Amino acid sequence: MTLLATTTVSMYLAVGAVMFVTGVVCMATKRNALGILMGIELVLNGANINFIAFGSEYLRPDSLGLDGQLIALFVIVLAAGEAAVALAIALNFYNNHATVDVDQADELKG
Amino acid sequence: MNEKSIVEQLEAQFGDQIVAVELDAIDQWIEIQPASLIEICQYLRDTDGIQLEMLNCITVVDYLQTDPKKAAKLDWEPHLEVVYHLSSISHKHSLVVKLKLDRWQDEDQQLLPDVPSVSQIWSTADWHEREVFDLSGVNFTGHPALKRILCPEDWVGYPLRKDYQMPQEYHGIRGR
Amino acid sequence: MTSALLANISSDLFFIVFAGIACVFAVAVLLTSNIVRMAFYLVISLGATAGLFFLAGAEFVGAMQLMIYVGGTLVLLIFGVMLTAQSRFVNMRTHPRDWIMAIIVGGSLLMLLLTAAFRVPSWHEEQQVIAAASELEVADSKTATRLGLALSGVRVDKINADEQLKQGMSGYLLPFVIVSIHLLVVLIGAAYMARSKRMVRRTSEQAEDTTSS
Amino acid sequence: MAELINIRLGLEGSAFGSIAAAVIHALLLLHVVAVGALVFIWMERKIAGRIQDRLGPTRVGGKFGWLQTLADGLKLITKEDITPQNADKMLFKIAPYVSFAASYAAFLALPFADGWVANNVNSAVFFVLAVLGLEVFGVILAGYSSGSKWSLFGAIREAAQVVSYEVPLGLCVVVPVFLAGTMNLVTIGNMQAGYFTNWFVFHDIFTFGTFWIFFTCATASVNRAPFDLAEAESELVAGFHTEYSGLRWSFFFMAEYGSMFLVSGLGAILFFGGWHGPIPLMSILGLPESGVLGNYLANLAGCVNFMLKAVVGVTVMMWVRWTLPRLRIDQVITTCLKYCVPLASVCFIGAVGWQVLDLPSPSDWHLGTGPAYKVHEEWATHTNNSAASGADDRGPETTEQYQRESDQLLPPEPDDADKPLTGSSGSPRSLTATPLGQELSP
Amino acid sequence: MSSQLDDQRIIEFDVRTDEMLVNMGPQHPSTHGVLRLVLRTDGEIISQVEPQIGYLHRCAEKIGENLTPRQWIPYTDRMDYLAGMNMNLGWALTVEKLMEHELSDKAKHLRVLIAELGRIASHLVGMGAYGLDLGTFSPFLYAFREREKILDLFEDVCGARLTYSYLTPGGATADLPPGWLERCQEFLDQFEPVIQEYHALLTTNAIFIKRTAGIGVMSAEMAIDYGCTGPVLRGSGVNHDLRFHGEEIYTEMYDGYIFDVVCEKDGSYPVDETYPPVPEDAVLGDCWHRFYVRMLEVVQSIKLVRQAMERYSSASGDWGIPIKLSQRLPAGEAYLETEAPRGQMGFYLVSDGTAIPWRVRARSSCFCNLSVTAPLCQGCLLADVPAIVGSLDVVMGEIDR
Repeated sequence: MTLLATTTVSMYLAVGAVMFVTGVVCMATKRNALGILMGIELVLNGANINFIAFGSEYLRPDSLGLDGQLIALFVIVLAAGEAAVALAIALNFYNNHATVDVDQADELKG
Repeated sequence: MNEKSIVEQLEAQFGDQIVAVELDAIDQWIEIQPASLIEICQYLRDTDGIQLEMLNCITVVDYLQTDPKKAAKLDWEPHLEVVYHLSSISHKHSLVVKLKLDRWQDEDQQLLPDVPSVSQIWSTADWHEREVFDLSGVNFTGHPALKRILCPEDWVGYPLRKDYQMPQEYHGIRGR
Repeated sequence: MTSALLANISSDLFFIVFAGIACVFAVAVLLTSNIVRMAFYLVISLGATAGLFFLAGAEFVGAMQLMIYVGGTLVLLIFGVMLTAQSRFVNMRTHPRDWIMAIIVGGSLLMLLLTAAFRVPSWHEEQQVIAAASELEVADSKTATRLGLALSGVRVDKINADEQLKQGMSGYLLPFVIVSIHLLVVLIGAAYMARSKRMVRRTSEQAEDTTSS
Repeated sequence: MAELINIRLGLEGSAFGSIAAAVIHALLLLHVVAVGALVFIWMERKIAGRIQDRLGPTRVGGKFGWLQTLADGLKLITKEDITPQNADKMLFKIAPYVSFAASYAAFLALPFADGWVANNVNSAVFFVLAVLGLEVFGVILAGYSSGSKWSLFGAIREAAQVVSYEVPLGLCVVVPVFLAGTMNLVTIGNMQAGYFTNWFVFHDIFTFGTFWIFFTCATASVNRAPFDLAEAESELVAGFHTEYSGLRWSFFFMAEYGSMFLVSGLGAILFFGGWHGPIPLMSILGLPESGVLGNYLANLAGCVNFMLKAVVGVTVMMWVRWTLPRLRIDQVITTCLKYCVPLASVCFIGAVGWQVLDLPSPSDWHLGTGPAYKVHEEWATHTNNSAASGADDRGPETTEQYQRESDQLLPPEPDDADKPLTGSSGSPRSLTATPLGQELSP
Repeated sequence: MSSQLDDQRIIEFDVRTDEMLVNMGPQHPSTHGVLRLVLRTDGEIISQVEPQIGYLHRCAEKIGENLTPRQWIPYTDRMDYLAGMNMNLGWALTVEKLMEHELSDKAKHLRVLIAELGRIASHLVGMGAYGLDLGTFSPFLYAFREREKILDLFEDVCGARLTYSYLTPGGATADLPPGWLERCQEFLDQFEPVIQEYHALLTTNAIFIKRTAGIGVMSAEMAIDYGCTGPVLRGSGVNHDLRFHGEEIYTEMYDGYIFDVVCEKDGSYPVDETYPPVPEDAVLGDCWHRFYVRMLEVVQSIKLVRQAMERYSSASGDWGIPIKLSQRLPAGEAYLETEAPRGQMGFYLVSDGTAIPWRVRARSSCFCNLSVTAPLCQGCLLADVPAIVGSLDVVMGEIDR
């Protein structure tokens, strides 16, 4: 039997938008390097939700198909790498400056 | 090498530093000047044939007769005796070294008598001297960290002195 | 039809729950100033996102999200938080002016995105989709293998009976390989960077550097 | 299970039925976790007692002290729930439930018999591992929020240990997944139907080795002795739950025993044929095809079978715990990175090689007849034809439908059509070889 | 991260970590009794350890200045409360040394018999508790199973299971009850094979070796310098055992007994091949060797007990009548060390000719053995601290006195 999908792509997009914006604001406001890192994660997830929504067969008959999920996969994997590097940078910064407050990271020498 | 010959060797080495020698006691002991303690101990530990590598024990005996009637018939003045029991692992012999001290440098302001610390010669002396300082009240000069070890840091008095009075109360705990 | 409505209601219910959790805790991440709680809220938010993925039929991606993101990345993150969490960093307040700026920019961006989201009719009109229980399972059960094949270069969803393998062979083999190598490089680099080679005097109170190699 | 009830009530397919099924499943699983914890704690006491020539509990509840855990539970409930002064109150209170929820949620995708699973997730293996990995959050939060140095030590150890042990664990799990060509636990279980020669652990030497690595890493990832560094009572007073008391404390233990059962069950399905006994007794009796009730009975027997295997796994964990000393943190990490990871990789490559070269394995003897084995073969055929189409993961009940679909997607490869097919060797070959070959020769 | 670093003061560090000050004890599962260790840790690495003792101080020496020697015997019980018999023996011999009191052969053999049983009982606790420190619980109970049997024997002898006050100046408070020797014989026959169990559970266990071999290595010079004695000293390969090299009044008890000093003499232990070999990554003077020495001393003690039993039953004379409760002591002083299970327990007795000693001093073996903790734990891992302290096998009752 077929039925109406009352949860539409737009709803997913809305959720994605909220997470994305939250992430952006997080990146803008947090002073803790790790807080900014979390903001980035939020942004990436907001984007992922959109990919999944467009790729889902439940929401639209003419869906993106697999590409949505595949790109989401790549995003997740790359986000893992990004997190590792960012964390390394943060810790290195902490080693050199004994702080994680990015407002104090105003010098270029390590 | 038995104790007798050790003592002879010592007397030859440091003549007048050796105050008294007792060879027919149960444990032969010698009494030396506190000033020369370090060099004698160094000598006892390092000389071939003597090599008293191990410091077994440091004891302080408080010679004070609190009962005046008995004190009257005693032939000795009140004093402290610091007793070092040394033994040799390699030669399996032992020796007792004693020092005589006044009970106080200054009775009124409770200034403890000084003895040079042997903790540089035998590391084990570190804790032993701390315990002696804690319980018998002898100040070991040159000790790395001379503080109470068995009693609490803020304890008053030296329990193994003969004239020690248990405090009335300690942090609200009744003493007597 | 009633049962269909019920099914809709139940699935919508779950969507609302997950979406709500995701959004609320995302905002909580933004609002709290305690770094550890931030991490905790982030965990919950991402977990709910995984739930959304499941609802959208991308259960492999959902599991991936749980495993790599929540299980791996965030543990790393919390590890970093613990390593750097001293009292003076745990709570770092934000300047009010930053807040104002961020709210303005963020609010406008949100408006923009939401209007965009609800602009295209085919995105928010309710449409006939295959949603019978059995077929749902079908759709479910396809994804993992299809993804696997796509990553190894075969796009089964683009193959038609008549002209098979002509088009739709735009598999993701190359990106897959590139990404895996990229990951390797990244991890080695990260391990190297985080390890700053210094000597520290153990016995000293505060670790101060003596030599750098 | 719930499906059966729905069929009885004529509710299958309807939303109400699905909701009712969901509720029933949730309750059943909750019982599995909670009652399981009760039994396991009692078991642990008895086993520890016997290993140490004690009797263990003997009084409570009459014989064998089988109510001991209940008594402890009552005691724990009546205990005061203390929250330390300088703890992060909110996180401190919530941490045990995070732990428990994670280990409970992982049961969602764990089948107890053919089709007896709360949610037949297609990538169940992956899901279980992922959710199990979330348990560490409760521990980390508990350790951090307690505001005690011992707890912090425990939490950091736990984080380091779990993150590093997920790598070899994943590698080990991939091997049977690769043999089966699917991540659906029900399918993997059914592929090992028939005699024990079809179990993946006996498939070849590498899978045999893989199982032991899997068991080691599983023990470490649920941090049981000798890997129980997070709560090493002789070093860190009680590790991450030093500051906990009463009910919250007991939730950590429910989570621990729940995940012990989970990893043992996972091992049983992946390597030891899940609900299929060493001898397909039920199929020999012909129960499964003798109507719904017979099928139900067969499944019930399978469920008992599975439970037994899982419990044996848990028992071995307890045995190990009460026998071995504890490793040191650096030794634990070394064991993971220097031994488990390389060995697991070798086993994986070896198993792949064995598969691709199609070397002999006991599962080629086609031991065991009866419906279970038929299922097996149907499986082989349709996975083989439709693996390239990707439509390979589904229960036998919908086979022919996919036959259709896969036929229109890809013509069955001639070389595979007449080859004697076994589920374990068929699907991966077509998965790896065929489509790639076609792609590279346009 | 290796637990042994070339330069203990210098480490390479990955992340700037602040040093933590952690209190291990006095209430901690693995600090035997009420020992308190103040650890300064850098992550898992210990940068400094400071033992704090005195939580069990009972002024035993001061009390000794107000009691006659026999009255003080119960206080010796409470020093090393795991080897009360050996404490009694040490004090009794010191008093006899001062009084130049001669013992009959029978009394001497009785003392050897009891003292060596006490040594076995004490080493069993040391062994079991060490397993506990390394995180395995079962060997502890296996050890106590056997210890209980020894305590039963002691109970038959003196009525007490922990604080015996059995060996007193002049001999012992009572003779062995009838049938006791047979029961002791039974115990030994049953106990000897059990030792292999302990070797299987601990000595040869791979994880146990990983945890103990090469940890807390103490050179012979260091051990002597810090006044370590007993198994700790012999674990560093020093051939020194007062039962051989002690003073005459003590060694004469062991005249004609056949047994070995357990320590590594030119690279090998004096044991038959039924005992496990030394693992290759064990370094002389590490935790494993200290543990192993204890295990082998148990075997030697069994030999001694067997010999003592037949000598006792064939010996002439009485079992040693205790001195009078208020016996006048000759003026003078005597210092005697005996080989207690945990090391050389020394007593120093100064008398002014009355019945009550002028000064009593107890030289505790664990006191010196514990003082080596700080240098040993420098730069080891957190998990090694219980391993090292446990391998020293200290009893706080004796340290704090």
